Amino acid sequence: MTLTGERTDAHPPPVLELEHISKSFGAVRALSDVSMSVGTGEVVALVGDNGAGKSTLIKTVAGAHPRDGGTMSVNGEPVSPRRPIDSTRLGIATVYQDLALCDNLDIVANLFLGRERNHSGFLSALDMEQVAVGLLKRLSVKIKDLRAPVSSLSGGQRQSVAIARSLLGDPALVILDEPTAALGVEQTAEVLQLIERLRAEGHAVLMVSHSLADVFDVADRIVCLRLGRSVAEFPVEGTTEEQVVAAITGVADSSAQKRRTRRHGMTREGS
Amino acid sequence: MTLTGERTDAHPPPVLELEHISKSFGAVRALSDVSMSVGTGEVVALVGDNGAGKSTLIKTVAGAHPRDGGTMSVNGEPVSPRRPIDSTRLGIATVYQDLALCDNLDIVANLFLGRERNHSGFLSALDMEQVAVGLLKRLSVKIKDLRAPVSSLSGGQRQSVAIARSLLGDPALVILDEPTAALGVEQTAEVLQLIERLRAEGHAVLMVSHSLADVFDVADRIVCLRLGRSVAEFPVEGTTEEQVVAAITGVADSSAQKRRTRRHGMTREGS
Amino acid sequence: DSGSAAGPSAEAGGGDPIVALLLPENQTARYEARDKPTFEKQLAESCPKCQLKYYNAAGDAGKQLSQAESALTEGAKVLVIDPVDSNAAGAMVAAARRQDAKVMSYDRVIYKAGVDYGVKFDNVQQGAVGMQSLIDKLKADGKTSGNIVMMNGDPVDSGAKPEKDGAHSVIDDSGFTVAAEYDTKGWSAANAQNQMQQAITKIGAGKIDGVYAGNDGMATGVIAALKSAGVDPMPPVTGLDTQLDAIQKMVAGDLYESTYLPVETEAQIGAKAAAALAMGQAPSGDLLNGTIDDGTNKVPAYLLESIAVTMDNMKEILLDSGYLTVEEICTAEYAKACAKAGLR
Amino acid sequence: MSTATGLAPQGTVPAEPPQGSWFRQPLRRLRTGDFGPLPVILGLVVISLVFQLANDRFFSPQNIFNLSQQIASTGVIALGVVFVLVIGEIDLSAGSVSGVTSAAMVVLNINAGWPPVLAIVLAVVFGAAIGLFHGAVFTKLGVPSFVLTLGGLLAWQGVQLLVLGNQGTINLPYDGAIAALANTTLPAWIGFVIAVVYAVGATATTFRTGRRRRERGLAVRPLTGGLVRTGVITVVILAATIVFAQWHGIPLSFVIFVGLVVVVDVLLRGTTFGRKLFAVGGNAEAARRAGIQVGTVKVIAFTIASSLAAFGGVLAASRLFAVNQASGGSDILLNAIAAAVIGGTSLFGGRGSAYSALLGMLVIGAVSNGMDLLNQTSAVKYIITGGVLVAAVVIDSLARRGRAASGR
Amino acid sequence: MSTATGLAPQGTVPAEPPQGSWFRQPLRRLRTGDFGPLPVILGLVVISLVFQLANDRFFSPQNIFNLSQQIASTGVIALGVVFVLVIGEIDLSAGSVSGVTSAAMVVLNINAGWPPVLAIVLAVVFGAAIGLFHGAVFTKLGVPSFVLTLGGLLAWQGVQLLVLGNQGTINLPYDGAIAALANTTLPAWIGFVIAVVYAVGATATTFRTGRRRRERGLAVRPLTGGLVRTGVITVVILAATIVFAQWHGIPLSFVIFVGLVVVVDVLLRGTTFGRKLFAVGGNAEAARRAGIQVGTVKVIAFTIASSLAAFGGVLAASRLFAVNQASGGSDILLNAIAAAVIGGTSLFGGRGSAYSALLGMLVIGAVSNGMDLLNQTSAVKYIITGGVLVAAVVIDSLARRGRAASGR
Ligand SMILES: Nc1ncnc2c1ncn2[C@@H]1O[C@H](COP(=O)(O)OP(=O)(O)OP(=O)(O)O)[C@@H](O)[C@H]1O
Ligand SMILES: Nc1ncnc2c1ncn2[C@@H]1O[C@H](COP(=O)(O)OP(=O)(O)OP(=O)(O)O)[C@@H](O)[C@H]1O
Ligand SMILES: [Mg+2]
Ligand SMILES: [Mg+2]
Repeated sequence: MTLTGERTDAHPPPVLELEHISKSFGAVRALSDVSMSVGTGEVVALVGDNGAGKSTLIKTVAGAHPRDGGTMSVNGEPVSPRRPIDSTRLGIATVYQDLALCDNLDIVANLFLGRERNHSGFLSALDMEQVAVGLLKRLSVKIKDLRAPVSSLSGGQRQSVAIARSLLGDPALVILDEPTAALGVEQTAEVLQLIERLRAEGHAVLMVSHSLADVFDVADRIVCLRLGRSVAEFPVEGTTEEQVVAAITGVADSSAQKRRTRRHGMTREGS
Repeated sequence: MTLTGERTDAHPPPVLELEHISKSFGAVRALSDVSMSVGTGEVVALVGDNGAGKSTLIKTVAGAHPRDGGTMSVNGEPVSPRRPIDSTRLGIATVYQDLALCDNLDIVANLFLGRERNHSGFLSALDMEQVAVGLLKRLSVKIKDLRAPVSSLSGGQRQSVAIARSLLGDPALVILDEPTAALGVEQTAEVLQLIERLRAEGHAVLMVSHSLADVFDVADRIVCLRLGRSVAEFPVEGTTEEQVVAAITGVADSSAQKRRTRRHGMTREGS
Repeated sequence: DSGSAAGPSAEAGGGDPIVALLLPENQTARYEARDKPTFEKQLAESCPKCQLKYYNAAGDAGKQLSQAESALTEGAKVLVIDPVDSNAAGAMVAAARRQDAKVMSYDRVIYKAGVDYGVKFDNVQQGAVGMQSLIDKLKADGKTSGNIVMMNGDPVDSGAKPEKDGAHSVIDDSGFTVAAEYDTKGWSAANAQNQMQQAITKIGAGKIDGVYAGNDGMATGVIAALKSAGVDPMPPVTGLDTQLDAIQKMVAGDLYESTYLPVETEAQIGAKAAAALAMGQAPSGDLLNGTIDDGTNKVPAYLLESIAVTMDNMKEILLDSGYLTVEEICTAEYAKACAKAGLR
Repeated sequence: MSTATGLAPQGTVPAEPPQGSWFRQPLRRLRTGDFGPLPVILGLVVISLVFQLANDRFFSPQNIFNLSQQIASTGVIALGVVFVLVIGEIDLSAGSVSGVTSAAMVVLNINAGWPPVLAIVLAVVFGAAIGLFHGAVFTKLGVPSFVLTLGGLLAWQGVQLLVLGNQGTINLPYDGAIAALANTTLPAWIGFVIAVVYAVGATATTFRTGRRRRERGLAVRPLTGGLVRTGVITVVILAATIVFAQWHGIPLSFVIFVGLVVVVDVLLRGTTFGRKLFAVGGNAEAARRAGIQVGTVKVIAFTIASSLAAFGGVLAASRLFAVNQASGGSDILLNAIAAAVIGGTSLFGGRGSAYSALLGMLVIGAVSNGMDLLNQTSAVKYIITGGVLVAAVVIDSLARRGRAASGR
Repeated sequence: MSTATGLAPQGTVPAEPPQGSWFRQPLRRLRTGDFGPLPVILGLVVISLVFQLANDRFFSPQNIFNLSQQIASTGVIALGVVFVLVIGEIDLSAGSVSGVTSAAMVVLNINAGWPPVLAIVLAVVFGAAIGLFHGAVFTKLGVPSFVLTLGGLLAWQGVQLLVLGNQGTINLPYDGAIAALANTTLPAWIGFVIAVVYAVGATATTFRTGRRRRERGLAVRPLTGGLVRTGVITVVILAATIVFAQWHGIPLSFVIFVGLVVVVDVLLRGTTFGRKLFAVGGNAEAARRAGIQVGTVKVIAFTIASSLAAFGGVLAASRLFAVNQASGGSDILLNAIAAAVIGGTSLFGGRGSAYSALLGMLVIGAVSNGMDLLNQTSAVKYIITGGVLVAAVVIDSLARRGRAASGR
């Protein structure tokens, strides 16, 4: 792990602070009383079982759907984003799990959707294409034709486009919902590197992932949701994967744990 | 790893044999001259970079789109599935990377789509619900309301439904395109266990994955695609992750490799 | 605010007799601009306690049947029906009979239903009048043969066919040729304009000697097409309905003839007869001048003649009767033409 | 570093309270914003009350009788339209098809002297053939259904003119078998029998399903929802029967329409074919990958739609005792599509129900019928009709938006 | 175990041959099945040739002149419809709006004596207000656009009847400013100037873009495609000019229509707003998450659509020298929507172009014009029109299917 000590004793309020957030879909209580925070220059991983409410939490932060209760503050200011653009204006950039791309538009158009470059009202196609080329290269995505509609892209290529989108502004907080799920080894490495670079530049990062390897690789802190509640929080340093798995599943001898033990022959400590 | 030795010297032809498969989308040559095979009771992993053509290969086998050239044989018989139902009839069950669920239908309806149980022409809702409950429990998916439309499911829940679908018939070959990408640790473990169970029951499995850990965990053989060509094939036994990564990226010192080295501090051997 | 939109609501049975006026369509101005108000006024005069319910079927026979049912639900004593489809109107009569309501056919015949009374123009004559006037004009100009373009009404409208037959009865052995003939969807002026342009293209602008149009709206389209094609002088064009805009065109010299239907007379006679029927009497005296053969019955009726109106007789027929005034016709746009025509 | 809170207390976090108690299920559905057809029914009730206030004849038995007769033919056409909308296509030819097939029917029956029943059957078969043709062209050549059926709209109207020939209108005898379809009334006891049979059957099914769920260890759903629904529907059937009995009786054409709605509902929700229709409309590619023959399903949907359009045309002819050159024209097409949409069937496919045709048609019929009672000129009538149509679906739209906000 | 083949020879696998050579780009587009509007143009050419064979006046300068005048007003309405279709909605009120606004215009101009230009402007503003109202109701109350604009279709027709009053028809003077819109012709030199300006401008842009791409290190695309297109369009403009010159000149209304098509094309493809329209139509939720104010975009789309409908109504009034109660009715709505769809705009949103209105309108206009030249009975006319409409899009559909098979 990189050293993170000098960041935690900073005085400014956390970039994002959530307290007692709740959210229901009709009768389904997706979140109840979830609290957490993300500080400047900190990478927080949000983990949890399928259906634990991670994506729901992220969507309430991003304003994709409003929360039912609880408070959210950005840099100490209480806010209530009701539309995605509200959160964008607060400096939050979000990569959603379901990517949310417009299949009928080409790659460049998707990248710049909602923040097109223009010259006295007309789109500057070349400017945008040039930026796009650079961005995608940085994520080591190989796409031959930037004018192809995103519907023709492979799963990983789509995910890369969505991630690239989030880097266009200069967001204070980047939220990534399972960013590396569909990515190849090379692209995954680039994204992890990117996350570290974001942290180094003082951005805050909140990332959801099922890959504990990735989480232990880049995160500073791990927040664990189970059945819509925040059940545990760990610093990466000094925590084992087993502890996290136990918090995720809620039992000590899950199949995952058994399989993990059988696979590795031993438990592995966080570095 | 489980022992797999007794299966490779069986005489019957492989369940699936592909030779010189090619496929273009207009000017984009997604596959050129790909050959591979999957035998009975064998788990073959298909790996490759984003956009390497893995999903395209799987779709040609599944009949989702016809191949342009090359031959495909199932149990020694040359076949050319032109529609998905052709491949289903050949005993091939496929889980697509983009899941292909009908968002407007509920979970049970999606599970049984195309093979509904009925009683003298009318749907047997209870029969289907009962089977569905069992199936989903087997994959350790927690979904409260089986009558909810799949559009309300979390990413991982959707993926679990898609995987459950493929187990409904009694397929000779199960094809899984990144089955664990969105799954939590527990569900991933269940799916890996399921794959091993399928192998033990004599089914053949072809699986695409970016997670080398999973691949090394359950696969017998690894086939690697790069830029639409099959560039390498490894038995899992005696192969290192580094070798596979090098085959995927085509270079020996990719960022992935550097990261991997830094993370583990050393290379890890396949078990 | 109950009943505010419905007017004074009549009690079933005992109240004032209800007369229902069912008109066929609303794309031609005459029905709501002339028939309905005149009928309403006359009915109020002839039968002060009668109550009028007004319906317009917007060209749909099925809808008209529904409206007849509504009227009967309201307890109508008399249905005054201008049928969308003369042949298919029997169902309405049958429904009225079930409730002992009287039925009058208004403006168009209701075939084979034995209604109680009828007032109408002769539809076949309507078409013949316009065409005859056109042929007479051409003969007066010294022509004995030439190309005529016919712009008929919508074939799905049952009113269109008798009119077309009437026009054909005149032209077919007149020596003139029907060089192009169109059935116009929806009686639409815009469609007539397109068709006329094509006729001009087909026949040649100079070779059209006259145009017969089934109503003033289509005549508007015909004249627009001729104007745009730069045809000068304009061949004689005929219309029907003597709409204000058509008379203005006539004054300006663009329209030769428009067939006048004394609708006001028709509406007055209709209203008087309806009043009689509502009070349980049979129309008699000056409300009868003939019978209509509806195919199976002889229906007591008043038959009206339609009249060809041209600049020659426009003043006496339209102005002297008070149907139109000079002020209405001679708006700023038409002031010059009016002066030239001697209208003041 | 922030403090490590470690593992929080274990044990399973309590889920939602169990759903077994008798009042929860319906309540839960309402809370989730899944009101089903309730908002449209509410809209219908509001409109009807307003019309009744404006003219107290609106709720008279005679008017209810008229209304049910008036909506039957277009309602059957709307029912066909539902099939096409559910698969995500559109059928602009429905009106023309109803016209041309009913024209064929009268020509066969009156001009050629064929027996009425045979003529009716042949008209429906003719409709099916047209739908099959449309479906085949649609799937083989891939012409968008809008353009294809627009072509059909025109072409079949032309054929209708040809079939009717110079006569233009052909009348049907008032006492013939064809006219009987729309003009027969059934005695009230039939309505009571239907109500009782329905009530007993539905209640038995509810209990049997509940028992079988328990036997199989499936989540037991409260029976209240089903029982309440059964009760309400039974009351509606009884009330309608009583109202009809005060006039001439129960109109056969309306019974046929409602019967077809029930049959189509079973077809859509209870059979494999219905499932396939929704799958194709929801996600054609997913349906294809699930082994559904998307093309065949679409062809069948078009065929059923045109068959129902043909039968709707037969009913219209029966009611009017005639077929003319305008039959199937005018607002019929727009009303049929609007009925399905107002009733809750999506224009974009994958969502809809047989009942949407019934409910939507009731709304459209009530508005048109009520407007006729208002005695206004065309201008005012058009304006109010337009406004009321929109108003009728506002409640439904607001409910749906509520549902969207709650995430469904 | 199977044999370990280990690493295959390394080195980069050769990608597709570079795309720099001058003939590859257009060829590549054709190979991918991305024919753009070519198939519809082909369909148009085939239809026109058939009509020319049937009546050799079809290609006469006079008829081409007529055709271009005939399509202008409905074409402008179709252009508005494109906006609504692109966002995945529908506007059934377009015809009525064109009628009511043109009625308002003549009443202001003739009855109230306002200057013609002001009357025209106010008519368009009235249209915009109607669209704004529709859009606001649509986004605030969430009534499906089909039902909402169906209500509009009826209500505005009612208002039109009110506005026209008892007269029913109001004439426009033949030599007034309003009539001039549709009846003025421009001299041929203007056509030549347009052709030259276009050719020079387009060629310069093509080269400049190529140069700037090179400067910025972007993949250099061959210039051939652009140059060939410029050449073809220039030839078409010149040819049209020469043909028109043989009759009265270039019809102003057609020039206005084409001009609007060009403006809308730039708006749709070259501006942020156009981008937003397509995003909303393609995936409204994705658009919303990208910070696009979906509601506002939809309201603007409805506003533009109704404004263009109003202007289309002005052109129709200008051509007819009158407005009557049927103005905006009849087939105008269906023709406008059909034009957009035939031209390649999707009914489901997210796909479409300004040129679809022009091309589709040319197809519909050619069919109707050709049929009127043939002067058949209504029955035959309906049948052939329906068939030809379908035939016109068959080529396009087959091409699209080819594209689907190749995966796009
Ligand atoms: N729109 C919705 N309507 C109804 N229920 C929903 C909706 N979205 C999510 N849910 C439910 O809320 C719960 C939490 O979902 P969420 O997507 O937040 O899970 P998650 O933690 O992101 O899971 P995963 O790891 O599988 O992505 C799930 O039970 C899901 O079914
Ligand atoms: N329908 C399509 N039309 C055009 N190109 C396509 C289409 N589908 C895939 N491609 C292209 O084919 C190539 C291979 O795509 P494929 O989906 O097979 O990749 P993959 O190996 O599955 O990648 P990933 O790991 O990201 O899922 C990609 O370059 C992609 O852009
Ligand atoms: Mg999630
Ligand atoms: Mg893939």
